[in-house]
Amino acid sequence: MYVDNSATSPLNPQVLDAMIPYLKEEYGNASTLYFLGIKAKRALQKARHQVAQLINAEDDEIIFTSGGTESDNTAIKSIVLKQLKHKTPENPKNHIITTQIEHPAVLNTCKFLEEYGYEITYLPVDKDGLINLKQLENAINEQTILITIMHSNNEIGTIQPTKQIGEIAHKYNIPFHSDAVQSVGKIPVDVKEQNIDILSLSAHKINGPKGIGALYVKKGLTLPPLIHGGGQENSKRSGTENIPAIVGLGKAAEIAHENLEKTMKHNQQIRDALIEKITTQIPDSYINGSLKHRLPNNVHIRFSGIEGESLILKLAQKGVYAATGSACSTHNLQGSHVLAALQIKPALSHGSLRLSIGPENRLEDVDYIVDAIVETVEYLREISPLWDN
Amino acid sequence: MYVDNSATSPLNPQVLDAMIPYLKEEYGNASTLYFLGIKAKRALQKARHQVAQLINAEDDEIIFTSGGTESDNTAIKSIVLKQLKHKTPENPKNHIITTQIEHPAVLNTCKFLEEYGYEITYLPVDKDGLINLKQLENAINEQTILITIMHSNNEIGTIQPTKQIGEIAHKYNIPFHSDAVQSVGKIPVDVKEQNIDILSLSAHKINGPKGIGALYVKKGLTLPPLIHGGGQENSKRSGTENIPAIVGLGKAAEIAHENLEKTMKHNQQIRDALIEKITTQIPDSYINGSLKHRLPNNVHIRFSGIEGESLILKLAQKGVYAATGSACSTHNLQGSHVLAALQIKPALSHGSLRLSIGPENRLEDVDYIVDAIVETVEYLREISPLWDN
Amino acid sequence: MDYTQKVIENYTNPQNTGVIEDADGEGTVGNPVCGDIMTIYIKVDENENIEDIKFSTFGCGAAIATSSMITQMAKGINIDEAYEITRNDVAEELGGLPAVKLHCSNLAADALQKAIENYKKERN
Ligand SMILES: Cc1ncc(COP(=O)(O)O)c(C=O)c1O
Ligand SMILES: Cc1ncc(COP(=O)(O)O)c(C=O)c1O
Ligand code: FES
Ligand code: FES
Repeated sequence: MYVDNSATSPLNPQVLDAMIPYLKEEYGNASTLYFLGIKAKRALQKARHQVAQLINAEDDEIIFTSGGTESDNTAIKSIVLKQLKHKTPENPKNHIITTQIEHPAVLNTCKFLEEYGYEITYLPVDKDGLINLKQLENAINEQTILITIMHSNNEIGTIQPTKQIGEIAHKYNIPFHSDAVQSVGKIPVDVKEQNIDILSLSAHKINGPKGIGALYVKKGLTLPPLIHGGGQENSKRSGTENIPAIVGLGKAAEIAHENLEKTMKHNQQIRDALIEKITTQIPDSYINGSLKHRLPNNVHIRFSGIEGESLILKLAQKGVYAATGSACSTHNLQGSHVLAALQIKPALSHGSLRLSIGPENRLEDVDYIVDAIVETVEYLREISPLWDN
Repeated sequence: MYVDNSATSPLNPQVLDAMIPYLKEEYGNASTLYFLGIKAKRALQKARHQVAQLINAEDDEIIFTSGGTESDNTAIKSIVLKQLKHKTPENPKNHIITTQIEHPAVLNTCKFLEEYGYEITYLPVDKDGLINLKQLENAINEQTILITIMHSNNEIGTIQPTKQIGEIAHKYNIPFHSDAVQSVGKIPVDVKEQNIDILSLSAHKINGPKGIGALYVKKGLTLPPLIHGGGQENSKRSGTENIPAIVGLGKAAEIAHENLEKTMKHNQQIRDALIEKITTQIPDSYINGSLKHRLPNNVHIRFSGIEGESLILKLAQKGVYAATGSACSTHNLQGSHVLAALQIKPALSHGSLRLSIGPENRLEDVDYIVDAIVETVEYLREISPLWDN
Repeated sequence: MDYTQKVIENYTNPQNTGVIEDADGEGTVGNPVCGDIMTIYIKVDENENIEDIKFSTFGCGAAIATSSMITQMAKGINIDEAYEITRNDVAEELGGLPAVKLHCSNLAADALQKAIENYKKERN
């Protein structure tokens, strides 16, 4: 039972079917003149439209990238490069506002910029994981060139008030970038209504292929590219177009768009059942992050007295595949920066479990999953010096 | 008959077979703890080894990227970022040496840097398309931070003397980057013997998948990443690993490595037959670029009195798929910068044709291709005002 | 490197878990970075051999595996010999540990040494 869909999600067989012709006979380079190239170009256009529809953008506002990470990097670094040309000693144009709970793709890009003299405001969040709009507005100054705040969080699933964030940004004429990698296909994402100027998304989180994503850039906002070359993507992102993957992203976007209502209901039913059963059956278990402003497919629970990795490994033995915090955090041993921002002590945050639901999960599986978790937590607490049996 | 393998090449069915499990059941994120993640990590290691073998590198000198363009951008921009920290008013560390005939991925990255105060030396080439080593050495100054010279040219197939270039670079302690996208799998590429510090390659030019490539960075040379995030690729290139494509690149590299001798012979036979027959059957036809220092799979011919696009489209009608100049140059209407560097007049360079051979081409097909070209050139010359029939 | 088969066996099915209520020695170590904590309990016979040993651990797979491994290595041997067991010995016995875990969760040898020191102090 795979409940780690926020880390990556299985490719929808319909999506693979759509890709296969482009992996086989339709191998043309979209830049070439003859029919293979023309077919590739048409496939590209169709996919661009499918992605645009999903977030209520225009087709030519979509740039294909190699994934969410590249999209986030492009958004931030392109703004920086653009402003470099306008900077003066009096106006260094070197301030960016973000939050403490961003994905590493945003956070580490910001940290990198700090090494080169940029000032970053990392907004704190409240115990629910939400930023404070007053604090955001207060953080803005004359040198602020970008506000980058994620649409929803990849660990605890908290949804930020993008509409209001965008309003504040626009009051001060600052572009607003939102990393919507976890939101797209899970909740309504509408760049117009939610006042988003730049948005990142990634295919492999919505049952599309890995290695492909998109960046939405609002018409009128021209940004220098992060990757220069042959002039593909209207010179906004060069490199031979990855047609099979682009077709896959398009198809995944189309499916996600068509099924959004259904998906939300499906996910929420399972989520609520999991939360209800786990918290009632396991003493000293607590939900991390807002219950109200939360992705319908995210369950994030901490259990006192135990540690996350051993929990995950034991659960995997029982056939339940889940995550501790973010998929990325296994690269480093520090506790989750998101839970730290929620003021949860390291010893407690380490006992956290993320279940992220996908279309393949079924309501009938909830009891099996809950039983596996209950047994495992009980076992680990038995051998834990921090738990009073 | 597809003779446009330098633009992009069909996926080898064996490569697709190797990828399919990772497009289906093995969808794990390499960062996760349970078995799906472990399998992904193993696949990653294997592919890294396969790629390293192809260019005589160590496994941990290989960084996976989204393609040749990203590899080129990373090589150049990372050196720039690294040197930014060492720059002083007296030592701006702002000089890069390249050639006039690079791929746009290198050329446009350099032009972009010029906007930000970088000085670029674009070395000329002789009528064969080769740089002059004396000129290279003379161009080096105290501020030179990088020499980036392609291994072989994507239009005319000319192979540069990388070994000697590397010797000169190292004499002055300057890193040497080489864009080997067209060389890898076609001729021996050996980073150690050829004195290369940083090298770009791309899968879709060697019958691997699109959207994946690699950057070789010599051990000991640490470069800041172009794309920051979750710390994948040993923190040198973040982003969820594109396992299916990486597996595909690995397999394509393995096949290319095993068959190199055979491939070279196969390509050269076809190339030489094409050149011989075309130049003897068509008056006023000339080979562009060195015959001696040339990729075995490249034929590049110009015909006076005709224009390339009409040639390509007519040939396509006869089932012969070829290119005029570089695949990328169809994005802009300017004549080829490579042929311009060879001092070929625009009117002449426009009548150029590139045939690039792949494993699917057969010696028996040469006559069909030649006949199609002869007929087409004759027809176009008949209706050309520039040709005296 | 990934977890070895030996590591996996030891966290899947750890040996000697639990508490010895009337222990002769007890040692607890913790790592401040992420809060791993492990306690080792020993029971020592008249020849100063370790006749029983148990552990409780709050920590990752590696933390549990190293705890389990050291209890097996120390059981039945003399306390002076047991005192000489190093973190490296434990890691080696497990067929190696991932680099990031080597210095972090490999605390069992320290906990055992503390337990032995505690035993000696109590006895004096
Ligand atoms: C919120 C968020 N942003 C960015 C990313 C990075 O996307 P990708 O894996 O496509 O590079 C992820 C997933 O890892 C994510 O969850
Ligand atoms: C010499 C050379 N460098 C770089 C590239 C770019 O590689 P990619 O298409 O993988 O981005 C190409 C091909 O287009 C090339 O021929
Ligand atoms: S629990 Fe953190 S390293 Fe073991
Ligand atoms: S001690 Fe826990 S991370 Fe190392």
